[in-house]
Amino acid sequence: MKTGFYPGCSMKGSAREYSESLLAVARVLGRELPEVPDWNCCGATAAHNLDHDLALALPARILAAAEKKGMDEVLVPCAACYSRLKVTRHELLEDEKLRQRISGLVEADYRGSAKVVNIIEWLAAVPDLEKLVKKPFQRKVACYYGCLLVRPAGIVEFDRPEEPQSMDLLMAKLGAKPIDWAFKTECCGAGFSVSRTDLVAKLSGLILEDAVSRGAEAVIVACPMCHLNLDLRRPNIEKRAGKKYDIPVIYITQVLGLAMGLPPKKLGLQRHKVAVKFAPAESPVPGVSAKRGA
Amino acid sequence: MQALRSKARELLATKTVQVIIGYASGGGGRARAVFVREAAKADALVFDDSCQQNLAVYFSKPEVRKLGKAALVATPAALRAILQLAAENQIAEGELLALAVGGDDVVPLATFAAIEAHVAARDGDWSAAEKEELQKYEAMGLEERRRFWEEQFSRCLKCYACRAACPLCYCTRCTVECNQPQWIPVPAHDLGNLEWNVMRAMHLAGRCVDCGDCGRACPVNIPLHLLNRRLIREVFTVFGSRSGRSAKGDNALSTFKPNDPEDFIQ
Amino acid sequence: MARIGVFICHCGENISATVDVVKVAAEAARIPGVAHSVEYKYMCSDPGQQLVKNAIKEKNLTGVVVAACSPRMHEPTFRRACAEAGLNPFLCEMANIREHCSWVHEKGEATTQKALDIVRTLVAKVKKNKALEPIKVPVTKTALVLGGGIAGIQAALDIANSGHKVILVEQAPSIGGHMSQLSETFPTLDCSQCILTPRMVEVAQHPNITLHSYSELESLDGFIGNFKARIRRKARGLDEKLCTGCGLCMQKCPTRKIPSEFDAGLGLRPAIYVPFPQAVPNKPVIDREHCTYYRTGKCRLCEKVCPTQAIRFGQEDEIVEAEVGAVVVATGFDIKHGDFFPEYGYGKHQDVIDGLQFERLASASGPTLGEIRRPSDGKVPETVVFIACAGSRDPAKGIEYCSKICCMYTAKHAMLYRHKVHHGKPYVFYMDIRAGGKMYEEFVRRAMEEDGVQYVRGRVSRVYERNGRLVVKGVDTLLGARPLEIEADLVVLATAGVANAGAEELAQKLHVSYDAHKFYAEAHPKLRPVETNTAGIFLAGACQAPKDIPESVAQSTARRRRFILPASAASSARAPAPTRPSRRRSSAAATGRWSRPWPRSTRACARAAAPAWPSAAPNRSTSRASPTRRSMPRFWPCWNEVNAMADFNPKIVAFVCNWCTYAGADLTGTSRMKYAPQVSIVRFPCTGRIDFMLLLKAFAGGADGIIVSGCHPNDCHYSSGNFHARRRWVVFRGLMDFLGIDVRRVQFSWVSAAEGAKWAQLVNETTDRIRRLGPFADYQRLRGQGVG
Amino acid sequence: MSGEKHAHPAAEPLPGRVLEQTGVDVARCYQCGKCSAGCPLAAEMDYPPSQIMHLLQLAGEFPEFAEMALRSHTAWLCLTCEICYCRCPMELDIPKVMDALRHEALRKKKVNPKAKDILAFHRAFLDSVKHTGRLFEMGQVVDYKLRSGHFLQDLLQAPWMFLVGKLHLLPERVRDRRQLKRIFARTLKARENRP
Repeated sequence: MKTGFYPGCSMKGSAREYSESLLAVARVLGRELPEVPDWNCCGATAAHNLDHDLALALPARILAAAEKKGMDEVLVPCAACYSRLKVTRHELLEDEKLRQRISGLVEADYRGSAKVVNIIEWLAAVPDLEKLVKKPFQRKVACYYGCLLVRPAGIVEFDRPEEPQSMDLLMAKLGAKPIDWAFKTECCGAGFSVSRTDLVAKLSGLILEDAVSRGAEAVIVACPMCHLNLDLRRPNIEKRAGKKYDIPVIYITQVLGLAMGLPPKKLGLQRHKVAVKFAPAESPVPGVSAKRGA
Repeated sequence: MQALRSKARELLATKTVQVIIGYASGGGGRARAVFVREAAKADALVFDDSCQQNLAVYFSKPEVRKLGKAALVATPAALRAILQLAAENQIAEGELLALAVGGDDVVPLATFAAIEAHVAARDGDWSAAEKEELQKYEAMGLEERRRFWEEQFSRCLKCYACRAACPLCYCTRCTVECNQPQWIPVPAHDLGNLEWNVMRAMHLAGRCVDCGDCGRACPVNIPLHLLNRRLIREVFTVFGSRSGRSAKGDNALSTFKPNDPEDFIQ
Repeated sequence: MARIGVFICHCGENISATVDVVKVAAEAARIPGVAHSVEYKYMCSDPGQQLVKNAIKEKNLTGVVVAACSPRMHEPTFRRACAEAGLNPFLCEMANIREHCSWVHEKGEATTQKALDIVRTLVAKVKKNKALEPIKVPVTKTALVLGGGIAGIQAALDIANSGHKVILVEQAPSIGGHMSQLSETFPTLDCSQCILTPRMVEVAQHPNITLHSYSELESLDGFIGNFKARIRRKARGLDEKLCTGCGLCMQKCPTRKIPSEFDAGLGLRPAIYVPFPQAVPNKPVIDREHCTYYRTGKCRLCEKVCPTQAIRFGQEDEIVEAEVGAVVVATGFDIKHGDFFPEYGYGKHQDVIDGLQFERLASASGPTLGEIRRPSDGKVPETVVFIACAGSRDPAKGIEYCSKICCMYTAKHAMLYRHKVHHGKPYVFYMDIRAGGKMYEEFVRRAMEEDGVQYVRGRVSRVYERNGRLVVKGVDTLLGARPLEIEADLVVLATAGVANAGAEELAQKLHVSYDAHKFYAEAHPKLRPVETNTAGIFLAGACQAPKDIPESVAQSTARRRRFILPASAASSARAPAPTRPSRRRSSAAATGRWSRPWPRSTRACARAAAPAWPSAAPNRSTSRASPTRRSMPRFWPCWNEVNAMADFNPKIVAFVCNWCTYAGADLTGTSRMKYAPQVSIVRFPCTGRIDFMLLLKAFAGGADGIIVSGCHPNDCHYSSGNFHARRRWVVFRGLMDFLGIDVRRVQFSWVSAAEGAKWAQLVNETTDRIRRLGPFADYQRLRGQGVG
Repeated sequence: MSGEKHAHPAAEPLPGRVLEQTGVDVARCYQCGKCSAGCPLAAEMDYPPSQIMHLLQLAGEFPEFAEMALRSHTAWLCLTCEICYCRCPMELDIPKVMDALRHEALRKKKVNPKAKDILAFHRAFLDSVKHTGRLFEMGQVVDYKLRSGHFLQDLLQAPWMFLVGKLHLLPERVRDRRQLKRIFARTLKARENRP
């Protein structure tokens, strides 16, 4: 089984810590994660908003490259990229004519041999993960799946679209206490981070409010976009809500890294807008800027 | 072959079955059916490329049934015939043990589910030669084809060997024997021969398991299996079903879908 | 030797204006076997009928052909006349020379010849006809009623009150069904128990009713009038004869915390229990799964306290055999449970309940004694949201149909809630309000106008819990589809009505058919809605589709009438089936392995390829429609000369179904549309009955072209005959083509009884096409050797 | 009506084009409103999803409704969160319909003016991808600011992001950028230039 790694653009930039923590964890697990050769942007929301063929061609080029390299599966940690790649593979395998047309566009005969895997699937397949836990992450966590990990159910075929459980199970393995909450799969505002910050503030605010009101100490995410909206956009959220939220937003791989006893800095925790610190028993994670806002 | 014989011996010795229906060497390079009832005689069994007959045909015969539980040396077509007979409630679960053969191996299949799985795992399309044979006739013009069949049927003797060889022709009284009214004329002449062969093909439509024994059995070498094969393709392309794949369910022609195609209906 | 009488009618001038009736009568007299041939102005008049009767007696006729109008018009008239004259009525046939000849063709020799051909055809048929007698079936005058809900109770009482024995089988410990769980009933809001319990008691005490509660049907064999039923009486764990129903055992039973089925899981019951206090019979059963003694081998407390020593721990199931004449299936329905609605939190939040649970909350005998209190904390809900169509009309959840009863019971629930919690706020989310029924619309209006129930038009997207309340995310589509959120204390889902879990298994035991949702199928949705396709088995209540109480009761009573008709005679007279299924026994029949309700004596290959008589057919009298088995080769004019190409008039045989195309062709006649006269119509009960061999025989008989036509899909009188025919035609065409026969010579069509114009067009177009193709010389050359 | 359809295949009404592009038959929608009830942005939309579906149902006969759907703000507000599709009882892929509406609006230059910022962002995003093969966040944000005119927005975030290492000043590039240019030329560009 050869697994390729598709980081996507944000993991090279604004979500650098997601990539850092993933690779740190992979090293402990002894898994190699070679990047898909000469990968390009999946096109994200912008491509499918503006052009159907482009929205399929960009992911198809990535998948074709992985295929050519003999990769059996491609790990796509970003939920948004995951969705684009998964949808593309589904549509092209369903429609032979379309597959041929897009293959022509990307100048490769795309066959669909490489599977698209998200971070939860990938981690859930690791045997005896709980045995690697050195410092159980004993916190009440709100597992936030967002939209694109579980929907559309018929295409991603991962977990159930309402009340998914896979991330909660994974968190429980790491010693965390996942809470039962209502906003697991509600939308955070996704691609409007920049263009409609007002809407992001509203939608993400509702998510934080529900998590906080049910006693969560951290929100766990598996998507750079969700992280951007819930963490980097925290000032906008607080401004709109007229109240402060201290709850940190942590990538699933960062929690795993912490549970494995990796140093926080290696996991990129210092790069968060909202300090990853827990009251009262635990001291702030060292190396994290305590200053808020900017 | 040794695997087959030792399995047969074991089955008879342990009284798992009372009879093995298999092939024996029949002289002249041909195989014949044999009914082995004693472990000591299991060495009579052979299996090689000459063993083509669909032995499932014997299972519909009451005198064979009387012998007790049987194990059947089964080619893929015979397995399909068993499933089709089961779907038509002619064989009950547990009445028959199929010994699937192929190469040197013998796989005992005790349940319909096992036979289904075995058949499904080896199911495939027709060979290129088989496709070509059908295409050859389809490529003919209508008139040419009519003349071809007229010539073929003119040789028909109404011996009904095709019927006797067919595992699915198990009715105790065939329409062709009804004379109130006389559906098919008794003497062998062009009209009656055509009617008989049309009727045989139609009554097997959606049921034929494509063993080809009808054509092999014909003493005057009419390629009868082509008629069945043409209808197998029709049933598969139009209704999407293939007989002999499942021990349950209806034949293509004893069921329907409300949205079956009807573009030919005015 | 046949002595056939032919009677040609002028029908005033309707026939004689275009057909030379005198010539037809003269020619008909020369047909072999015709002993008498006359024409008369009005054959259907009294003097005309008298002509027929006299001739039968004077000429000692063995058969009669009346050449006049459509058999759909006067066949009964002339058959009655024949019977009065002592001739078996099934030896009389109508030659339709009006609708199918004189009205649709121009005056001329061809038309007269066609009339003569039609007469010849029918003479040939009558010669082969057999005197048929109504089939007498000795009848066991006992009915088996399966299911003791309101439908089954009503059916049992109705049949029992008309003097027949009834065996009532109910699988639960008590009869009563879902109706006994209801609090009040729409649209009258009268107490369900008050109406139902007297009927339940009546069942228990009725001298004609034998009640087997806590019992199931094991098997059913036989046929109408003569069924043999085996009933499994499950072991109650006590001797019913000794038990007085005092209830001491239930009071003392130490295992008390079992969710009560009757209270839809909201209340608790002991391990030895009656489902509810008014149970009939009022004898408890031991729930072996939960009983301490069965689980651990210790306890037997009930045995110790029982004053009559009725407890029998070792009791085993008992099989009772019974002979019955008819079966009424009234096994009812269920509502959809489980976590099929995760977005509504159904099955997760205790305060998201279904309709039956709300009934128990509202019922005075329920777990809250009729107070509306929510299950989680017993609080009286201030706001209740009712969600209609929770699962119904929802293909994504697998149910596309409307469950029919929910609109009404949801209105009732909202009303009951308001009546009990005056300050409460009820909301109903709905898609459409379906309140068709006497006083139904008024009832819903009352809920809105008098009881202040807020109706919001839109579906709810999600329900989730927040701070002990339920947030309902809905929408009002009437206000620009604005989303709206309601914080509720209780959410009631009108979950879809579905078939019982055991419906499929029972259907297979009974050999009745069912639809994709496992609801039982009626013989005909409009004309025979209470019968199944298996004679003698009837349907009542919601096992057929979700139904409300009035409908179930009305249907049950209707069932009684269907039952009493055959049951009141010593034997039931059934119309003779002219095409008797073959008595020949195939190996399949001999080994008795037909597991499905296929005609038991039909041969296997015929089952696949020959037309299956639609299963309802043996109940019908259609003696005309029987050419296949008995007298096939002479059913249409047998043309002896092959036409020369020059003035080629193609011979076309039309095989049509009796119910649609034959009637459609009649309509062509009554509308006086004209078409080519070369077509000869042969009538069948159904296209499903038209064997491919008949088409070959028609060609062999000299036909140049063939029309096969019947009812449009879904219109089949026998439900699916034409669907089966369609598949055979596909295969037949494939084979014809492969044999080098031009498939354009056989035209298939659907012509309904209303499509007179289409029929004319079909005949004309087909005639033109065949004319272009020329005579079917190739086939007719074969025929030289072969007409048998 | 049908005669016209055959005479001018280009004049196929909007519902037909939507069906062709997405496989979604809008006639199946029975207006239950569940999509609007669950849509996170229904309250911001001019026509919530169920109304868009209804506009499309009538658009074949009433061109003004087709116009309303094409010029709607809704199409651009749709986040493709898929919750409507996930819960639709008729299993209609509404997000796909929204995609089709956006493409149509772009081609016919009927983009709702309120969607200016969203469109500017998308274009800036794809421009970045077109030139470098990957998203260059810094470049894209600058591009977006130029296109939208929101110069001051987020100005204070940038230095912080730079400090924590989230912003790069130079783009990452795909090696085979010519191929990407070809893909863009044959898809987005070709489409936008089509009448």
